[in-house]
Amino acid sequence: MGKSFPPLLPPQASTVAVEVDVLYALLVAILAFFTLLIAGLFLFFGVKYARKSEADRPIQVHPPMWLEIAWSVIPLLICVVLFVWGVALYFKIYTPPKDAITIHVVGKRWMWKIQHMSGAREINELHVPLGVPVRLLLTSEDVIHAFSLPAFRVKRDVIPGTMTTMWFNATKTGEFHLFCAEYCGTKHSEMNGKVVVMEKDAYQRWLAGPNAGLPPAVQGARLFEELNCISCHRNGAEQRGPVLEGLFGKPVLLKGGGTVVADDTYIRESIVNPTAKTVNGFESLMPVYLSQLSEEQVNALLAYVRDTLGKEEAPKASPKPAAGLPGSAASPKPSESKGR
Amino acid sequence: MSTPNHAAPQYQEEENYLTHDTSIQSWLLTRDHKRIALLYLLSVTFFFTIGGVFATLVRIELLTPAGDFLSAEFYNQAFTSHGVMMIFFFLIPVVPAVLGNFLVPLMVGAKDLAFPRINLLSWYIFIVGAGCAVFAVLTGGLDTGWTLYPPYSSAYSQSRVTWAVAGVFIAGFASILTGVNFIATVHRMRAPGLTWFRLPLFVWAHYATSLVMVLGTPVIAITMVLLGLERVFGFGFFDPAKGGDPVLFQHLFWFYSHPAVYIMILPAMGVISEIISTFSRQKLFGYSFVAMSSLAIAILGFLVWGHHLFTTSQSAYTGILFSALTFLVAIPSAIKAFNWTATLYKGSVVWETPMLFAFGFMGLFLIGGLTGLFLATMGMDIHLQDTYFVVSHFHYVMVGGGVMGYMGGLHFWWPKITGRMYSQFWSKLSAMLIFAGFNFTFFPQFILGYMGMPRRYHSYPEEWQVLNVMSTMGASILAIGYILPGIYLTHSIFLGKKAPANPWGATGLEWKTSSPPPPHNFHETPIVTTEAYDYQSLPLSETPEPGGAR
Amino acid sequence: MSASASPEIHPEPDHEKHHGPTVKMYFAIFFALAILTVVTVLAARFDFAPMLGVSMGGFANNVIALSIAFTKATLVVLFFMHVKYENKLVGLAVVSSVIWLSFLILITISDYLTRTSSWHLFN
Amino acid sequence: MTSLAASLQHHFTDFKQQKESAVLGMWSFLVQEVMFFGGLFLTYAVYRSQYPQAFHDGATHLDVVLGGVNTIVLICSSLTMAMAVHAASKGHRGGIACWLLLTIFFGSIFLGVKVVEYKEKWDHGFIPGISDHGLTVDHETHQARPTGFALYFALYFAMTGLHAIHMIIGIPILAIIAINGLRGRYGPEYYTPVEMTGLYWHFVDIVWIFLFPLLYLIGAH
Ligand code: HEA
Ligand code: HEA
Ligand code: HEC
Ligand code: CUA
Ligand SMILES: [Cu+2]
Repeated sequence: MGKSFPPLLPPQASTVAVEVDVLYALLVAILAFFTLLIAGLFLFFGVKYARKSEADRPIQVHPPMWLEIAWSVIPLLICVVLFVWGVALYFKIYTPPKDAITIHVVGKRWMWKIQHMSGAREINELHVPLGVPVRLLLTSEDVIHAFSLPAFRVKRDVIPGTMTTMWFNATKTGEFHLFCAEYCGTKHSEMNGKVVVMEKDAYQRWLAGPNAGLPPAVQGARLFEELNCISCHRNGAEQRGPVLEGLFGKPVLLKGGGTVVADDTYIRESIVNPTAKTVNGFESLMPVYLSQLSEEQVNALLAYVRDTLGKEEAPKASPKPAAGLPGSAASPKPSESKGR
Repeated sequence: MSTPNHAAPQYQEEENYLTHDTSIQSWLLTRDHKRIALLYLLSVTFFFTIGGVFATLVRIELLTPAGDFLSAEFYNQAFTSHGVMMIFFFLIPVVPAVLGNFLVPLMVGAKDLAFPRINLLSWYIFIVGAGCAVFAVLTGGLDTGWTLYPPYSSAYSQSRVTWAVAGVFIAGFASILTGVNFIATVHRMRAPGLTWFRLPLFVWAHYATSLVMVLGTPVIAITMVLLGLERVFGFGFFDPAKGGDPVLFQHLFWFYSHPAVYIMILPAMGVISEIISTFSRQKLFGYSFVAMSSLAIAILGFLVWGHHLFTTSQSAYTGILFSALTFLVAIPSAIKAFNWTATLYKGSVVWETPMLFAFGFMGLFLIGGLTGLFLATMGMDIHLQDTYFVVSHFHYVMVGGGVMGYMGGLHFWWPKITGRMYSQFWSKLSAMLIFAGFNFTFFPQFILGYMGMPRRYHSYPEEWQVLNVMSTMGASILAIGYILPGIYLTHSIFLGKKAPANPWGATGLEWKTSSPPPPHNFHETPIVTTEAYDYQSLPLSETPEPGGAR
Repeated sequence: MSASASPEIHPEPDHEKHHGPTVKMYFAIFFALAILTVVTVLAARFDFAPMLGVSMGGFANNVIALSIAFTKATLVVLFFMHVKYENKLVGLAVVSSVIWLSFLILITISDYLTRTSSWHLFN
Repeated sequence: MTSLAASLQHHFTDFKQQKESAVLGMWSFLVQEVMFFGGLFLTYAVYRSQYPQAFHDGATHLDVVLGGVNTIVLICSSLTMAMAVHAASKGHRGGIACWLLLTIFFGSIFLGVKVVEYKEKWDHGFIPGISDHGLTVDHETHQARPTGFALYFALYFAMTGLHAIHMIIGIPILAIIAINGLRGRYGPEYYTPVEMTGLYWHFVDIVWIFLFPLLYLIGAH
């Protein structure tokens, strides 16, 4: 791109980009229509009824009710349309499909540390396959950042102490901007890089290339032993913690009432901050790992619990109710699924 | 020219509030709302200049993609200081504390605000708060962004956050006291016969604003207390390591700061209502709709703060609620815009300087408000949040709406405040320069924003240079537009033509007394028998001729 | 209500005093407040869990404690602070402060209680 | 009554207007106070809903008896305050001063008890940022405190501290009003300052009425 006059839209490189742009076009049309209408009328009346002489008297017009109603209701209707459309698009942009592949992203002043499930790592670059939905799990080691990919029209704040998610499905190969969009200190504007969209096989080759490393789930399995998690989460008579096999994605009954789904955010929280939510039928004995684990280690444990243990069957003869719910095939509480 | 001879008795040689005592103490210990308004005018102009200088630095830095003019640290301090000065110490107080202070008692026909001493106290509080903030900004700087988000502000920033937090906390009480004063004055001090629905819309707007000030400002005050405790003693409210949630700060912050944007725009809207009806010599179209829409904005404005949190960890369901309510709060603004325009219909329009500013307000606020709808649309905001699109949106509403309204009001009531007329030519030129320069500065930023340029960026990719250069060029025009009034208005104080009591032939009570008004506003308490903007029954001789009263 | 009615029109102050608060009433309110304080302490010591289950039991304690606190506050506002005898505007101020406080708390809490990032798991 | 006539400020037409303005202004100010404390109540509500266990644990370290006694003490001070206003409305000079002195007395007892309580928290290391060794580990059992425990005490000090500051501001005002009352500045026609101070004092009492169950009683069973 030279220094010629820039285009008006960023590249459309994801499945949602076009949809966002269509809505944008509608909004621009509304903007243009009302601005021209009102500013135009203002000028028109201003000129047409400009005072010509001192004797020029205004003619008092009494506002007709229908007019007041019309110009309240018409904007309201427009707003309803925008609102519904906006909400639908929001859920679309933020709801990852089930078959999405997962990539871990850790924000730290001032870099993005990215790890693929194959173990490949990179910094300030994100390689992704074309046409495959990609889900990013975002955590921060220090302050709030935001992971922004304008070409994909997606962005999400990266907040310390919790895990946020976003996803996209790239439709164009090439390199696109990656920015940190939430102010995070001195080098906020240098906390950027690029996202590289590659054909699937090129991506596979890249994964195996020089950036390759130990898969986080394997790393997590090691940590699980080193940190002695297994002492409490191993199937056996003296087990003190709940069974983690088959836990991922299942509803968990909590002490004091309430259910949560064991998603990434919940499992992450269970590891770093176990006293926040206690599984029903258990004491909160688990040590607080909050300040002892780096975000990468937490991600490794998470990958292990999610991808390795999560795919295993819960053992039949577990001493305490597995994952908190008897017969954990039970569907989530209706009130929670209704929101969709 | 025909001086309106029976407009108000000519108290030419009589004492007015400026001349009756000129000692320094008489200014610093004054309880006269008109003098306090002038104290505010001077201080607020000073802070605007500081903010403007920082804006200039920001725009110069952004001329080139590389971060070469300022260091990254200093750039961050520059936009933060710009935002803090402009919002907390310029735009929030400017219309209420200057024009409102001067005019609300005059418009309701009272001798003063209900609590004159508290009014003076509020100015001192404001100065102490502003002093803390200026101290923070000028020594060691402040680099958190005006939004002061933790954990950056609480645990990471090396700058003078605590001072700035103290400044915002203290200045908040100035705002609260002003609000309390207006509420009591509007309820209890109206002249005989001045019923609610005879009040000028300026008063309605200030009443609505006062409600926001009293109900909202304390929340920012306590938020600053929590942030201060967090930063100084590590209380941990927003510290994830202690189980705190940084997003809670954002809730608390925006619970005030969204309503605060209506503190900035509502009074300006009140100004616009006065100007439009005066210069088209019509009762404002749909008076009661415009009055009620101010209240509606004030109330609904409290329920939408979460639209700043769409991309955080805020629940999507709560987001839906916030989005819906945000659209709802746009409706009263729409009602105002349509009624203002309709007021001109079959009117008798004179394009004096204030009217030019009013037109500028209409054009720019519309664009600002309508781009607010882009941001309120949840799916759209994901892409736009924290980009230059937002920066552009809020400059359109705040500078294009708020500052334009203020400039219009200042030019409208300048003859009343100082007793002098200013230059017709230069003021019109300034209005047009501001309008043109403004669009030139900020329109390119919408495009930049949609292209994805994040805000608070010291350096940026090369392909965005063209638009940034345009923006900086526009900003220089804008700066000239703002410096001009400083010159010709100052000039007018000393050398301007003496203003008659009612130079524009307007109807409000403030025009029934001399220019400048006597110390106690009215020689006898006015009695009101007509509705506001009753131009039909105004004698013809009070109608200004085209070209004004000079 | 609108200000500066001509000075002659004084609403007779005696008229107000007839319905105004009396010393007896002040002491009655005082005792009511003291008793409610004792009641709230006792209620808090009572464990509803065996009757209502763990979660509802804790909930019941909260509801009782807050209802008593609201009752006490209402008594103070109405009688000690004379809102019962003031004009409606003051009452409006009191009510609106409660409403605005609930805006702040209820909407924000609704966020915390409905946060989830896993809609896709419900599909 | 010459002194009373001087109490009518020039910009009001009569005492009624002056008084009504003051009442409305004071109530607007109290609304402001409600929202000010409201931010704290919100923070409390959020973290209590997140960490119920930790809040329960935290509350067991408060002394319900001291808190309860203080509640009663504050209610007494509210009663005496109401009596002072009543005395003013009847024009009893001595009554105003006596009741106000009693109010100051109860207020001081309250603050004294608070000092005792704070001292104890200091010894246990429950003061964030100042003496906080007890906030991370339980020294008796050497167990780590649950997440949110520190937030409970942060809130305890922020809430009771701000409440105490309001009382500390109130007491000198009460003293000034008492002296003015003795000097005969107030009478049945004009006792607005007494009334306004009363409103403030009652408001501070109301804040405590909520703080007491929220902070002290959640660990009671
Ligand atoms: C004076 C200040 C002011 C005003 C009045 C407004 C008014 C509005 N604002 Fe704005 N806003 C700000 C100042 C202001 N804003 C600031 C400072 C920020 C950023 C802060 C920061 O992050 O630093 C911001 C950010 C901001 C965001 C968050 C963006 C983000 O960070 O992602 C949103 C989202 O909803 C928003 C929406 C709106 C809406 C819907 C209105 C509405 O009230 C506008 C209503 C007006 C109209 C709609 C125009 C008139 C009507 C018509 C012409 C009729 C036709 C109408 C319809 C079809 C409905 N604003
Ligand atoms: C009332 C509010 C207000 C006003 C009036 C302005 C006015 C202006 N603003 Fe600002 N702005 C904000 C509120 C405001 N701004 C806020 C809240 C932010 C966000 C901060 C943050 O992110 O934390 C922001 C951020 C902001 C940015 C984004 C920075 C970034 O994100 O990196 C930019 C960039 O162009 C900018 C530009 C300008 C310009 C060119 C003006 C012009 O209109 C100013 C023109 C005025 C003058 C130039 C002064 C007049 C001149 C004199 C009095 C003489 C002395 C001056 C000279 C000799 C040059 N502003
Ligand atoms: C001292 C014993 C102990 C150790 C060591 C321990 N846990 Fe736990 N864990 C528990 C108990 C007890 C629970 C259930 C109570 C709760 O939720 O706090 C639990 C809950 C969990 C859960 C949530 C399970 C569910 O069903 O919802 C996860 C995930 C988990 N632990 C992972 C880990 C990991 C990873 C480690 C090592 C880094 C670990 N645990 C170490 C005792 C332990
Ligand atoms: Cu990281 Cu900005
Ligand atoms: Cu907003």
